[in-house]
Amino acid sequence: MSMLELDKVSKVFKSGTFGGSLKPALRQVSFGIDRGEVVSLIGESGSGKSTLGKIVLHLTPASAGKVSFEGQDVTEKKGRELHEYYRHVQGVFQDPFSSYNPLYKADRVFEMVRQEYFGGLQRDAWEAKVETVLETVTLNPADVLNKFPHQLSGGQQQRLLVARALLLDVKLLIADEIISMLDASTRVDVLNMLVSLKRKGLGILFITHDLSLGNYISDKTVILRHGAVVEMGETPKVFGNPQHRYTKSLLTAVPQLHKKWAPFDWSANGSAAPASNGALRPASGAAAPVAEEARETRRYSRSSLSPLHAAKGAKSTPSVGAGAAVAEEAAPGPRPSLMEMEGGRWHRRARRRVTLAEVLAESAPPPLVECEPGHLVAVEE
Amino acid sequence: MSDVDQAATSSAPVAPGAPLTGVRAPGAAPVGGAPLGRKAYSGGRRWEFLYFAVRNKKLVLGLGVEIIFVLAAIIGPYFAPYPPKQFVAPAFLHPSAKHLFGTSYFGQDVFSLLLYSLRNSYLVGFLGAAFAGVIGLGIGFIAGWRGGWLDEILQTFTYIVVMIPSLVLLIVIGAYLKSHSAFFEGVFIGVTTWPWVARAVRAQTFTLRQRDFVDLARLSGKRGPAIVLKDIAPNMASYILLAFILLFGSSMLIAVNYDFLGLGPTSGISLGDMLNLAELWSGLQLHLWWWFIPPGAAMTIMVAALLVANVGLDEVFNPKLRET
Amino acid sequence: MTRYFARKIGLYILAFWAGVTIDWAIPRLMPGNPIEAYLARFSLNSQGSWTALYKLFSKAFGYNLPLWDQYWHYWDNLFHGNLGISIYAFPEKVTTMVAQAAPYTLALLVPAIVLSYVLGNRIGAIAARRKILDNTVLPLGYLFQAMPYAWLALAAAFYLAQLERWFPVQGGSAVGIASGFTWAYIWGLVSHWFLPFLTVFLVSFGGWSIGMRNLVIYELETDYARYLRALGARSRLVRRYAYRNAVLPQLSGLALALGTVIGGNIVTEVVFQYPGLGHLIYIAATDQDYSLLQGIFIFIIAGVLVANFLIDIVYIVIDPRTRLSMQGAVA
Amino acid sequence: MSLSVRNLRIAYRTLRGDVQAVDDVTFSVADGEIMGLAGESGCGKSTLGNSLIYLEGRMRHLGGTVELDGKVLPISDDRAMNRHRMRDVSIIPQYAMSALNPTKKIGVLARDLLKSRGTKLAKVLPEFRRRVALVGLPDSVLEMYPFELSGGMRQRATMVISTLLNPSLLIADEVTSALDVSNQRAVGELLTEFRDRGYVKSMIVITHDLSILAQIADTIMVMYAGKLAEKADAGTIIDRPLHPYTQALLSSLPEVGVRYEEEELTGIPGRPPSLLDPPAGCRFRDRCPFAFDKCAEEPPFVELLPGHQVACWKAAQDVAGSAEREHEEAAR
Repeated sequence: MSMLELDKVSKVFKSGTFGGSLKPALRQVSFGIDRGEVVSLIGESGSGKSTLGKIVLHLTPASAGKVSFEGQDVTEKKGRELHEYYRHVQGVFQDPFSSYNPLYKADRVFEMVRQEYFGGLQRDAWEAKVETVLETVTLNPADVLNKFPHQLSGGQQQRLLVARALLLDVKLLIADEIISMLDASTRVDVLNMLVSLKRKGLGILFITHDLSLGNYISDKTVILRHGAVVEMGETPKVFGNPQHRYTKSLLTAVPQLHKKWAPFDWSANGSAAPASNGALRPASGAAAPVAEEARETRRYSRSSLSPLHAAKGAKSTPSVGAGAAVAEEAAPGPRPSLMEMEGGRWHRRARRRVTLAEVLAESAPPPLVECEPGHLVAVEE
Repeated sequence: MSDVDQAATSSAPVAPGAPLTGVRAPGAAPVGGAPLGRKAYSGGRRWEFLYFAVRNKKLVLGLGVEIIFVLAAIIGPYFAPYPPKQFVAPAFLHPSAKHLFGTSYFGQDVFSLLLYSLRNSYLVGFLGAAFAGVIGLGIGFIAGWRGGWLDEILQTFTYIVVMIPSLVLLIVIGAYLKSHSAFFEGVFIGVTTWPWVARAVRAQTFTLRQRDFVDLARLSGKRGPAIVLKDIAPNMASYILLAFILLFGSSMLIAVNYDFLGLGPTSGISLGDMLNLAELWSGLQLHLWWWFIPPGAAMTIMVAALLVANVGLDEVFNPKLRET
Repeated sequence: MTRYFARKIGLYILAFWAGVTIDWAIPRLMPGNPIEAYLARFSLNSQGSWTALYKLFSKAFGYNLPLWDQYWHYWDNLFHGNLGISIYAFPEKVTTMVAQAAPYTLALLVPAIVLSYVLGNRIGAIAARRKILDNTVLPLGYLFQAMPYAWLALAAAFYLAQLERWFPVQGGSAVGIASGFTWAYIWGLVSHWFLPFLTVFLVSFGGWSIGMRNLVIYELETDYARYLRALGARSRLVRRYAYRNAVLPQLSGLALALGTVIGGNIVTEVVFQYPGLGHLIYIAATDQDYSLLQGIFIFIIAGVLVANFLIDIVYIVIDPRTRLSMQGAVA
Repeated sequence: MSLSVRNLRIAYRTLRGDVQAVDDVTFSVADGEIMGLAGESGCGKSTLGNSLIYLEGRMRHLGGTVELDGKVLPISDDRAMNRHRMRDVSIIPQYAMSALNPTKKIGVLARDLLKSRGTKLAKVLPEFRRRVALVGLPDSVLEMYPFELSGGMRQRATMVISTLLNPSLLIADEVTSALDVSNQRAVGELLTEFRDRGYVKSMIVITHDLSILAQIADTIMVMYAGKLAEKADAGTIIDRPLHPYTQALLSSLPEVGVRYEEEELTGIPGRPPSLLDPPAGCRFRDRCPFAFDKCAEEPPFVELLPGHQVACWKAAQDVAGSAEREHEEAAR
């Protein structure tokens, strides 16, 4: 049993004026985080990764599934219990500017913690505590205290926010894209700071869209796509031996300094794509992401009850590879979706009568199979 | 409510349909000034505002004129040459040194009447603005913060209030009531003019709610009401100030309408009342222009000064409108 | 789109229901009893006849029934186009009186609203980029906007009608000229119409022009305008686009401003004794002609709703976002 | 020589004074070249890029000349510039996702813009459609409103519109920053494809992401605090950077495959100086591990090695030193 345990966590967003249409954002995501462990949650925009962070932080409710922390169910917590929960679980977000109320000085984020959790503490003791945490995040108190947020650099702002979390008896930190808005020159310092915290026993959920950052820092990696886990496991295994076509496509797209983009045929079977003539056709290169995006456009979204079906833009055969081959056998045949059953007129039905349970069942993710110890991959559709 | 409304509130700096139609209310520049957020953080903002405030001609002019009128309303009656409602001189006197604005049909000194009337107009304006402000802020905050079905209900309610023209409603109510007080008038204006404030506040609360600092406050164990008051409302302070000014001006104007129709304070004296009497007692036909021109002119200047000050303030808060 | 309209119409129905219910409830909630108030007009001396009449009228107006039944009857009558009988112009039907007055009001309001909106927007948009206009029209705009309708009406009536005698002071048509399709009659109508129209027009005009000016300035700063300029679009094109987008919030503003304009219109009609609904409702109020009062109230609310509906339709036509997002496509 | 910028100085007016965002910048971009312009936020790279096409209200041209294909670009004259915009020089702005008028169909917007430039849409329509397909947008996109497209699609539509008239120079400002990796790659490849197909002759790609430039740029120019720090071809900048700033920047980049256990990277301590009142001498001095007394003097931006320009005393010393050694060795 891990410290934080996610058990089939799903989230369905209502959209439309009457909340008429339901959109699954997270589909039965399960994994765990231990003390002193960094788990990176990697996904592109719209994959639901930030939603997952918010669910763990109890900022948005899950539609189904269970989040437990140290064996206790988190989803139902409120009032005092939630107050206690935040003593151990904290978050830092993407946009440091937005994390500070521009009207107040930056250290108000400390002050709020003091008011709520350390009301009885003497001033001196509190100040000593603040100094200690600032030291931990390698900030000089004189540089950051009593200043307005805009007087601090992005790196300082983010570190200050981590320090705020450390004031509490924090055991788990949700770091949601915390360095994507920082300049390259300060990014690594914040990453290294997280590493040193992890070494002291902090569990960290590192949410990012940047594979290199996730790779650098994490012990485990979870790859999320359209709200479902496509691949997860120990970081060296996932990055060293990616199994899922999607993971591979992501990896080949990462720009690297010393290696040019390897040709990758997005439309066909990823792993076996031969670098036929080396001349990459950007048109086809562009096609795959477009298919992904098409989901958001009018035409496609109308026919996509679940992104699962929209994602079928590219016809694909299951990936080769030892693990996935096994997976293919285990995979159930494709189930007809509501949309397909209804033919062209699905949306009427979807708008009127589809229930949460139906959407959840409909959007159930493909099962995960173990392709090597400590490395799970989703059966490809 | 509808996407139409949202498109409108989110895309432009205007709270459309402020009772003073089209006056630029405060708008998308909600959050502490610049809509683009980040840029607003550069520089010590409070001092910056003050710096621009004292240099803004419109603000200084508008505020200056308004202060003169407010002072006249407060201390004017102590210096008024004559008691307001009594016969102090023959009727129909032309303006002269003795009677600055002449005398009315009833031999009242129009200038004294005017000085006394300012108070009521300001009082009603203030009451109306205060009530509308409180209701609008309350409903806007609740709808924007809670969202969901409560939001739907409040929005529908807001919509209905918009649909019912308040003057017409007051005429109907007024017909049944024997007497009116300035207080009733102010409250009534307040309870019918809040919707546009509520809409704008709701839209802004909605936007601000999604800012990370709100999440951070929650993670610090703060509860909803505290977050709305300490984190969200202060970020709309400039907007709230501008909205209040607009409400103030529009309340005074609406009050003139009411008073003119004889629905104003029964006992009181107000600018609208002066117009009403002048109209009823053939001031027009008798060419007693000094009876009805001054009160309206005073009201026009009072409201215009507010509007000009409002524009000035807006320029102070929103760098985009500052003249370059 | 269907869903959008269904929702809108639902709102209209709700608003209409609320309006009618308020209309029904006011006399029943107010202190005192409308019949007592009514009977007070007859200055009856004997207690006996008073009681008899009280009973009679209670029955006639249905006040003796349980509230629920009264409410039901009210709707029933409404659906049968029966708004009761006027007391002030007994035994004229309220509907007839409303029907007689309504054209005057519409002739005043519709052109005033439409023209002030169109011209105000145009001028405001030009003022946004011409310093000279910005320094002349705008201050005037603020002034007009700050004017109480009643006062502007009085001033106009005094100066243009009373002193200069360019226009008649009061009424809706020339006295002593038989109604009909004659030049004299039509000229009478127009000349009586002009000043009240001017009053309502000017006040609204100020508001629209100022609003538009600020909106266009805002639009000219947006990303799409920057992009157009960066690619060397003619300034005419940039302005045209900015104007087009600025019209949208102005239009939703129009819907919200209707109530205010109607209020102003009532006051204006009273000043000019223009025989429209505003004047009629004023007479009804001062004469305590309750059924007339309530009839007009319902009619005005219905008018506001219709106007809103029209504005909604225009909005859908000019804003593709509503048009398409309402199809449920863009969540 | 396609673009040649000499001693360009651009100031940015702020409430607290003028910011010298581009300070005495001289460089050139050859025909067919994709030049990457890299640097941290606030280093002036966007201002530089924008100044070549459109000086916004708060930007001021203080001096220097810009020549494109041998003709001087009147960058400080907004009207005179119009003739060159879109035809000779064009831009995919940083805000490309919101650059399209929300209430106009994309085809209509293109038509109106082209009309401003004196061209009929019909003339370029077939080409327009071809390019729309090339960037992976559906043909119907011309009939669609921006809000019907996702951000990435809007950005691509902007790419196509901006390059419709085959400009000689295209400025691509942070076009990959807001994108996910797979879209980043697609857009990056589209940019090179645009060049390869001759839609644009040369290109300046502004970004803070050196690894993207490593993929698509021919040459890379690094800016620091309003000044040029280093320029050379992409391979040289990535593999053999001379400026300490470039070196530090590169060594702070985590790459896929690098894990903290194996190799702990380090960032650059400190912050860039304020451009309101920049310090004299080398602006990187305070953060530079190699700074020495000479650095109090401003280093010139000079060609130290063939095709490799650097503004750094230390680098100049090293290069001179190694040249001397080589010389000595040769002499021996």
